[in-house]
Amino acid sequence: MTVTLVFLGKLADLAGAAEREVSAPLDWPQLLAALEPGLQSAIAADTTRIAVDGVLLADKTALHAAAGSEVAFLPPVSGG
Amino acid sequence: MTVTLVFLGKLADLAGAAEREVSAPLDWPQLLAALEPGLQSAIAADTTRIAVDGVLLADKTALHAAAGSEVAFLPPVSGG
Amino acid sequence: MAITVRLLDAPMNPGAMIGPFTNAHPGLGGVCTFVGEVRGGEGAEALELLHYARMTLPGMEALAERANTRFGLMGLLMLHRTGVMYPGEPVVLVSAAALHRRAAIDAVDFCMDHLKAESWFWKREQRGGEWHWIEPRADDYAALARWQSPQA
Amino acid sequence: MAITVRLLDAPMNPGAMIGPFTNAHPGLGGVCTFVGEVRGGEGAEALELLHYARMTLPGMEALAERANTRFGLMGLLMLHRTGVMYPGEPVVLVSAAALHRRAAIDAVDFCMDHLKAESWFWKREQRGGEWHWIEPRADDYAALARWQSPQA
Repeated sequence: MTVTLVFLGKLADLAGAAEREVSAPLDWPQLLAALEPGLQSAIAADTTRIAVDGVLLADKTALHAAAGSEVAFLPPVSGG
Repeated sequence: MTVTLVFLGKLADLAGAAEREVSAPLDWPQLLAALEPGLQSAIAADTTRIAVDGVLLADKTALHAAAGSEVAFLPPVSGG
Repeated sequence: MAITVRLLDAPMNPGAMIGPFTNAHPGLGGVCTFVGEVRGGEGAEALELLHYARMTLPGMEALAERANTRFGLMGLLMLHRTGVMYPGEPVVLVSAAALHRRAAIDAVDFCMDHLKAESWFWKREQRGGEWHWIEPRADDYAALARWQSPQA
Repeated sequence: MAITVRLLDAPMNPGAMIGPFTNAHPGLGGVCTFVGEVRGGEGAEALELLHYARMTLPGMEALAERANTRFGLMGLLMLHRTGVMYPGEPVVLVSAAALHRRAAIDAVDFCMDHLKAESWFWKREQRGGEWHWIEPRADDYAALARWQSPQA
């Protein structure tokens, strides 16, 4: 079973795809270990938020995603 | 020759007509003398403005209207 | 840049005005439009708006020029009804086009506040068959004060 | 009271939305509408708006509820495009109906500020055939601060 990673905005360019599957379960150290360095630092940046199944995490280092979950990486939204 | 008096808003009710002709020339004392008491006090009220030929007077007691002029009495406008 | 200011003595159709106004200003960033209607309820049967032809339209034109200068607009449409109107009928329409939303929204807000508190309109309402003059409201003057600081 | 919130992946016609929205709220005092368009000029050929289906629409619906509660609206229409758009195409439409103009104008202003700075949209622009991401702007966050005092 896997966790689906969703890369929004320019993170999708960096990841080379909008989605990626990784093995479940997934916590913050496991996530960082699963990402290549450029993407790792972009996702660790203060301005990148993480949502699990549509719910934002107040503290992304508290990530715990079970099998079947969707973990989204949300860079800052672009003003108009 | 005359001066045309134009009564706006509820001043027209008080005057009994929207317009009235009075003899020219017309200054402030002559105007007051030409009006019945109820209308006189309504027009003397601080909130009533006077315009001569479409131009507001900063000081209405400085009124000097020549023959052919239009003197308008403007009560406060009603907000929406 | 086009400024259009009109007094109308017959019903207006806001939907029909906004499309052509927007299309007339290519390159704009945003259009803000306010439409005020005769309120129903509270027993009002009709509203009559009186004006002074010699000063009302020139006053609106001067207001439109001030708004244009102050907010750097690409277009401004200002329409106001006169005469007798019934609940649900549009009374006033102000639409401002600008490169940025802040200018468009603020210009509409500015024009509406000044139309309500400073333009030469007198209103009366019919209730139970009788006409009653509408008195000025203190909050209309208070609204103007928002625009008087140098930054506002 | 009706709240309508939609994400649209095809062009919208603002003029066609506003009439029915206004007519659906008899008794209102005013309707304020803002339409934002893709700006032309400055070399931008196209704009692409990306969203996250799972969160973007729910976020807009929560924003519409907040605006409704805060401003006591009679109706609120909030439409936002996604996908690729060209200069002159409408991107966003917010229309608020209320008894009084202040509530209608402020609700539109509030919704636009929050849509721009807090809603889950990511934009990129095409210039010279290349796509470039649009970075967040400091003044979008500053605009939000206006709504944070208890009175505002």
